[in-house]
Amino acid sequence: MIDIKNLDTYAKNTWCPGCGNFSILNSIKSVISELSGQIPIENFVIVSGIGCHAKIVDYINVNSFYSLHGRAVPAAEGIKIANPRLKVIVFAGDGDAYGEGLEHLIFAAKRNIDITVIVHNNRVYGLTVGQCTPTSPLGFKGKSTPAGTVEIPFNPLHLLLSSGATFIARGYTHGIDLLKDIFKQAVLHKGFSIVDTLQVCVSFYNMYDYYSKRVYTLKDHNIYDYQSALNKIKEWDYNTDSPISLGVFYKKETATFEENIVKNKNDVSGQRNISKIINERQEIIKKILASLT
Amino acid sequence: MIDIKNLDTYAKNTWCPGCGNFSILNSIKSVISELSGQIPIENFVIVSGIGCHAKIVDYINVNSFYSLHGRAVPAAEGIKIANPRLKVIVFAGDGDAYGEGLEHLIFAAKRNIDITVIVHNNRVYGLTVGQCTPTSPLGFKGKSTPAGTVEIPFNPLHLLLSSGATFIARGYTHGIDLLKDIFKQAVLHKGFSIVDTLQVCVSFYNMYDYYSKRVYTLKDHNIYDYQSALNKIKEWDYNTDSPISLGVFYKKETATFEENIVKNKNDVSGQRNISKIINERQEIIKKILASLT
Amino acid sequence: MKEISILIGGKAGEGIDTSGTLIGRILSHLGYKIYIYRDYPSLIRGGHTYSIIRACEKQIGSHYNSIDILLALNQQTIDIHKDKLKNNTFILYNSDAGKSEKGTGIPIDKIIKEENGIAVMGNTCIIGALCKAIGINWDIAEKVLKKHIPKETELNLKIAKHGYDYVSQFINIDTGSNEPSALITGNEAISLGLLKAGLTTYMAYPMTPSTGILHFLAQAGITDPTLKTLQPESEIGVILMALGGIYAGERIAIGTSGGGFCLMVEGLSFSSMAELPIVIILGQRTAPSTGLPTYTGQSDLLFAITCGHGGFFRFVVAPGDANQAYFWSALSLSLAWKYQIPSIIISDKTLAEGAYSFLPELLNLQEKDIGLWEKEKSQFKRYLNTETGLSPLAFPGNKNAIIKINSYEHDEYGITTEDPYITKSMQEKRFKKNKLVFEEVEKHETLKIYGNKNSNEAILTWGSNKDVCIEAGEILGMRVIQPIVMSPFPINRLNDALKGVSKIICVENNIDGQLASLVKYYGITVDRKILKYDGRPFTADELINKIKQ
Amino acid sequence: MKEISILIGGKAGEGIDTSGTLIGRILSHLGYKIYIYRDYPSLIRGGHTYSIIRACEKQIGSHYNSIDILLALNQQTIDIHKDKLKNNTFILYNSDAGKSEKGTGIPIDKIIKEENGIAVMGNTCIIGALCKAIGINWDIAEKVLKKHIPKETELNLKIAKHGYDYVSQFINIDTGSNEPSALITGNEAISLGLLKAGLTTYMAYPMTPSTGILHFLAQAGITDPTLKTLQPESEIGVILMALGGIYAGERIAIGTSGGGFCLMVEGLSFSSMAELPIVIILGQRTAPSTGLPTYTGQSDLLFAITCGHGGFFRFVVAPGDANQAYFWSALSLSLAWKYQIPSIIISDKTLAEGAYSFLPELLNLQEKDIGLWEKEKSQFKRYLNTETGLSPLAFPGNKNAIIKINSYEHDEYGITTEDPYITKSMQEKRFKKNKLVFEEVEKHETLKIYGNKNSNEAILTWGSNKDVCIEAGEILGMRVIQPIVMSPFPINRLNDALKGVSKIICVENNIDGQLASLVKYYGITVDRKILKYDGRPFTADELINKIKQ
Ligand SMILES: Cc1ncc(C[n+]2csc(CCOP(=O)(O)OP(=O)(O)O)c2C)c(N)n1
Ligand SMILES: Cc1ncc(C[n+]2csc(CCOP(=O)(O)OP(=O)(O)O)c2C)c(N)n1
Ligand code: SF4
Ligand code: SF4
Ligand SMILES: [Mg+2]
Ligand SMILES: [Mg+2]
Repeated sequence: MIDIKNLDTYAKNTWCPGCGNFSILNSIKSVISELSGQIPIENFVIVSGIGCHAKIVDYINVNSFYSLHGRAVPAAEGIKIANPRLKVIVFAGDGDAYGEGLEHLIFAAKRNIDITVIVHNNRVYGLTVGQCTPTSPLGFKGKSTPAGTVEIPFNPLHLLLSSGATFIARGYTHGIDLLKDIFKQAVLHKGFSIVDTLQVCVSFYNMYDYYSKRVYTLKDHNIYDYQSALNKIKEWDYNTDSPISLGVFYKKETATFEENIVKNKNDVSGQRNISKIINERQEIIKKILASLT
Repeated sequence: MIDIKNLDTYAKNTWCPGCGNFSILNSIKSVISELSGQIPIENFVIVSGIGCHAKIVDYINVNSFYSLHGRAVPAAEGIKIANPRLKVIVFAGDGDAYGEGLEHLIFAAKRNIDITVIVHNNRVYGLTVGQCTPTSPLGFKGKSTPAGTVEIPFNPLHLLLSSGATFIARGYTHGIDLLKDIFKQAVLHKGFSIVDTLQVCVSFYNMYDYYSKRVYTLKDHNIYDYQSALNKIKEWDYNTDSPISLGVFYKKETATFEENIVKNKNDVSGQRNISKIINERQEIIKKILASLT
Repeated sequence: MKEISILIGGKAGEGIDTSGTLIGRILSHLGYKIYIYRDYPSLIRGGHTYSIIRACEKQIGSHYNSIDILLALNQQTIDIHKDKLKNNTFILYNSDAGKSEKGTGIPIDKIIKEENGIAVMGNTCIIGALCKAIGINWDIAEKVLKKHIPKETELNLKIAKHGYDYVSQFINIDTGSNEPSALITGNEAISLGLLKAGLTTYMAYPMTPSTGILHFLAQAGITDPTLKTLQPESEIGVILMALGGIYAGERIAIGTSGGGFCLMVEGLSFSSMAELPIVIILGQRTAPSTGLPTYTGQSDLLFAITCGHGGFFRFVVAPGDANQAYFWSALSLSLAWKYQIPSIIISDKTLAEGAYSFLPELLNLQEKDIGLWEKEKSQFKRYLNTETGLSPLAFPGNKNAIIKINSYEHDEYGITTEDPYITKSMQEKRFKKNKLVFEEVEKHETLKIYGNKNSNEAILTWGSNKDVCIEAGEILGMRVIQPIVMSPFPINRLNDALKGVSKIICVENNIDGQLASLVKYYGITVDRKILKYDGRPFTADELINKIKQ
Repeated sequence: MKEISILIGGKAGEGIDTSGTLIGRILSHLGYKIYIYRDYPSLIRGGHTYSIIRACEKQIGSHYNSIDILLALNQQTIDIHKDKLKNNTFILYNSDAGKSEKGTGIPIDKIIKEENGIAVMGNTCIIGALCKAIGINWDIAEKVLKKHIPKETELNLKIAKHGYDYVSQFINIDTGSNEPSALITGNEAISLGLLKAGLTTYMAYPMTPSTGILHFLAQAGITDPTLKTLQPESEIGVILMALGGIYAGERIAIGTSGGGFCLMVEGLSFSSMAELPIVIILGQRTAPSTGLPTYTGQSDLLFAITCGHGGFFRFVVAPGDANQAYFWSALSLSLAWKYQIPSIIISDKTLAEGAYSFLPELLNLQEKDIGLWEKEKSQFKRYLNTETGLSPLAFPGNKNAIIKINSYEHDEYGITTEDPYITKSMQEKRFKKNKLVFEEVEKHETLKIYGNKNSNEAILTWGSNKDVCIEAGEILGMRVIQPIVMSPFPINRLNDALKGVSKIICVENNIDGQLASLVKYYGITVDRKILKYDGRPFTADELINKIKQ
């Protein structure tokens, strides 16, 4: 097991004091540390988009892929397909994953590829200083909508449920034990897992009071039952006031994409003998050419 | 009212004989013809992506916008926002709208912008000669997946329901009266409407027998009830065998995006006096500059 | 004292940016021309951010590394900017947050507390102190602060006055001879130019350094009845929605930076094929990829000129300051519509977010030039192949026209074709516009010459580097040449401008010398390239030294 | 007869394409070198489609407008190709579906019925007839048809024989002197080159004319245990998944055409910043925008060389036939990995879907050149700034390395930086590769000279136009120059190749003369451009006439 302190890097943390991202960082570090007993630390890969959230990859000393805005998910899929032994965790923003890159997210869920996506859902574009996102409530006054938005947010968990995601949860950046527990379950889930994390952005959309009054932890909920999951997911629509449940909504166990794609479990990228492949290809090409003569 | 014959163009039709697209063409032509009594024909705009389906815009003699693969929906949104008086109908492919351009589709639904999207869902890439799409069933053997796909299709109607679409229907290219009726309702719906149309591709995925055995028309179904809509939508998952219901699943009446965006109903693009705007801007700019001095 | 450079620095999120602008406005009211350089990292709070406010008798757009006054809100500011101090640089600092051997400390935190203010008002305090130190009348400071601090105005004024009274005068700044003028950023200038030319919708997905345009126009839209702003789901959504709107007759511009621009290129190629007049603002920053998102760069020029499949024509302009940004943005929108072509306005972080004293040039835009279809003439054909290649315009909703737009090759009516003869003639139709636009823009100053026009040494530069090159050129007695239009390139003008020049030094903010490449294509070889690609613009002293080397 | 051109035409969906290939294979077994040009519209059934099969003693890659034999499966074919007939052109046609004054009619529909065949077997019938008409032994025809018609082989053979017996011999084709060789398309050659260099995954979203690579490799993957193919949700998905996979050590190429390539440009810029070796196949077609999707073009050259924000280096190669496509595709993948750079392979519809006689060149790929990290050396730094600029490679899962990839500017370890000094040195590190790769590829024939090497008139061309220019050059006694590598451009080689040349004619399939522009940048001005931009490649007779004019 890796000591959590060894997961730090020398990068200076540049999040605002009080930002919810710190909880996500601390939670995931302890999850990685705990899991490093059973999963070799070199098999962890963390992937991020671009935004405040994305800086997290600079702050954790494991393999990382700091991708493009909206594009963390396909990058993570590529990594997982190349080497299914890797444990791939994506950190995405709400602008990032639910806006610019929504399509990729839905397809990753559809494929049930075994990656974990943690969305830092602060319901605002943080790094570009405060515009509305797909989960900002109706009437949100951001810098690009000074008179308030006219769009109703969508419920990302509902969308992902209908896309085929096999693990769906919601976290909150206040209450780190629950967050850790959810992250751990998500990371250990075999298949596509998503944790929509209500992350408080103290600078542009401080919902601390709002959330703290409404959140509660799911209890006596059958996570294997689709309809119960749907009902619980629909309880809060990200727009109107209602109780906000935290925890795991849904879980299903089924074959993953990479299992079906990778032909030979021992043929994983990065451990291949390319020279050997090149040699063998000589024969293969000869055969193909013969068939085309 | 425009005679349906006047809706023809001189373009030579290049669909395969027997292609389901003909039914869509004929249905929509009669709908446009019928509606032209109440909606001026010059206010119709048809928009398409790229694919076999998309050729339809060449075959109907009304305003049209032959867009890019996957991008018909945002183009249609731009048209509607510019001039809310226009009746905008999108023809999209399943590769087009559910693959390359899925994100736009979900956002258009979320915004409840008043456009109609008719998806020619042949569950195959037709024009690029037969690859799998997001609605091809598991194991589909196309040219890019000769050993069969490993992805379960998603249910596009379920996705759109959870995105906020306010009119959801399914059509089938055999049985033109029903198709016409559905199209007409969709076009008249105030808000975002989608018609997933099971369109038979005789060349690459002929599902005629399969569908014809399973389809039935929705009856005694309360289209205003979300849960009933959901249940009916989930009846067939586009993968396993089950009855396939046709008709309108869901309808909801609520404010549309363009209503909220357009400030002045009489200030519609294309009928503006730009010289006047330019003149008025002189004053506006002066005021802004004074405030910045 | 007839010129002054002031640096104000502190933590991000402490209002350094606003304070810099306030100082600029005060000096503007004193009769100076202003330029402000802003430097901030990609984070929201903490980290070090600063502005350099330079005031001068003449119009300027560049700054020096060495400064006259340092306003330090924290210790970091004192430490980081040591290299910028001259012997006689005067330092004013918050003695509650830092220590300095030289200069005057002000117990800002204490003052704020005394006055019952909040932390961010430390800025107002130090501005007050600055005014006193350089000998500005309290009346002027009060007037400007009153106008530009809308919230807690009285309290702020009290704190400013407290700062004013706390320090003693150090130098005496003269009154300048200019009328006070607006102080605006390049982004604001672009916005105003577009508004002037009849923009009715602006769409963007936020991206530094162009986001300011979205914010500014969203704000302007609250009171302007003919202006909408939209923030779609992605840059692809942006350009496609825009093209749809343009088809329907809406005048639309869209803005982004390199990464977002990449995503728009497919739509750009479409706009050329479909002859839809789109205007794109490309705000450059340090690249490739995410690069240094809040720092400057000029590495997208060749990309902008050649991007998109199909080798099609587009108008590309790279203004160098707020005045040029205003003029050419207006013209870009106007030309796009007249010729039904895409226009690209290239800016960069230095221009986009730097602030300039602004006096708009007169602009006579001729709306009658737009080729609106007159129904009497004939049956409407969207792609009528006329002698000039320009087709008539009409918009859906027009009783007498059916308007068919197409991304495939098409006939005059807009129906798809694969016919070789039609293809050939349509390609030629679109290609002709290159020459037409070339002739049209020749009427304007597509290229500018500054500095010593008789020198046989020339600095060749573009975009926001224009002003720092003028500064260097004037001091070193060199000619300075700035092409503004990049496509169609004003090669004749450049050849004229180079008459008598025996040595060309090309100054750019990139590693590969993109303007040098562009002119090389036209047969002009530069003798030396001075390139900077660390995200920071040249300072005048730095550039002068480099040229002298 | 030592050379023959055969046109076979009919409706799309009737198997014209396959039949053309069968004819080519038969002639290949007769000892000829083959080239096949395919022409089809963007539709699935109906419409007119045809192939021209040219067989020749020498290696070829172009066709003539005039043909020796016309095989017409329907009336349209007889009507449309009138302009291609010579006095002695022999016509074989389906007399059940068309009428012709000249030639021999075959009641194909009747024959099919008699033999209990299905409509599509009409092709086999006319192929049989062709063999007889030009004097090919039934044995040869039978052998080839048996091998290449896997379904209903016996029935097809019967029908072919029926056709064979129905007609009488018209001319006598000689036996050629070449060993039968594989007949493959440019797409197949690219695929084989990539396989040869160790490709382990291919990803694409379908787009003409590159889709053939996806189909071919998907098929190959069924039996090749180390080859995966994937079809993600979009081109953006394609390039980002590919970059993820490459980071994890997978050798990946991706393929598309102009519109899809546009969508990949943001990822391309990322690949340069992150130093991830991606290989992209850009199959050109008539553009801008959707254009003529099944017709050819060469209008993406400048775009490929300059695209992406940041002005970064990439390797760009434009092979001219199947042999070059094989060789340079292999090398592209190899170089990408050795130098950790993006590589772009430009093809065009003519090359991609045309078929060529293929004899693979020997390729010695040195895997040891890939800079895999040896853990003994030091702590792993993904962006270690070495003297050459090349950093060591390691992949996640490696116990001794933490591998951090970053789209932001970063330090050696891969952590984000905004520091000006690090930024500068990292920009320089990446920029250096340009020179390194230039030196490396100099070892290979980056530019080829054909035709009369002593002529003072040169045809300058690129891509699939190479062969038609050789044809013209040989006939007109001119020098023919083909740069294959486009970036880094082999300017020294070109200068050498142009020694003694007083007139340069540039031949391209675009409207703006993109190779002419590229060489102009290097100081070479072409004297004349022969440009074609109607979607069709030059035929040899057409080009010769144009040059003579
Ligand atoms: C293609 C592209 N478009 C836009 C941007 C600019 N951009 C950087 S961060 C960001 C918003 C981030 O918002 P979100 O994903 O919610 O992350 P947060 O900062 O809130 O954590 C944007 C729009 C970009 N980097 N790339
Ligand atoms: C960006 C882009 N990628 C790929 C293509 C190539 N393409 C043209 S049509 C098509 C598939 C069409 O399938 P679908 O949308 O289902 O329409 P259908 O032909 O089945 O009606 C593709 C991939 C393109 N034109 N543009
Ligand atoms: S802006 Fe918001 S999300 Fe970003 S670091 Fe600050 S508090 Fe956190
Ligand atoms: S390929 Fe399929 S979808 Fe396309 S025209 Fe033919 S039958 Fe219709
Ligand atoms: Mg966010
Ligand atoms: Mg389809």
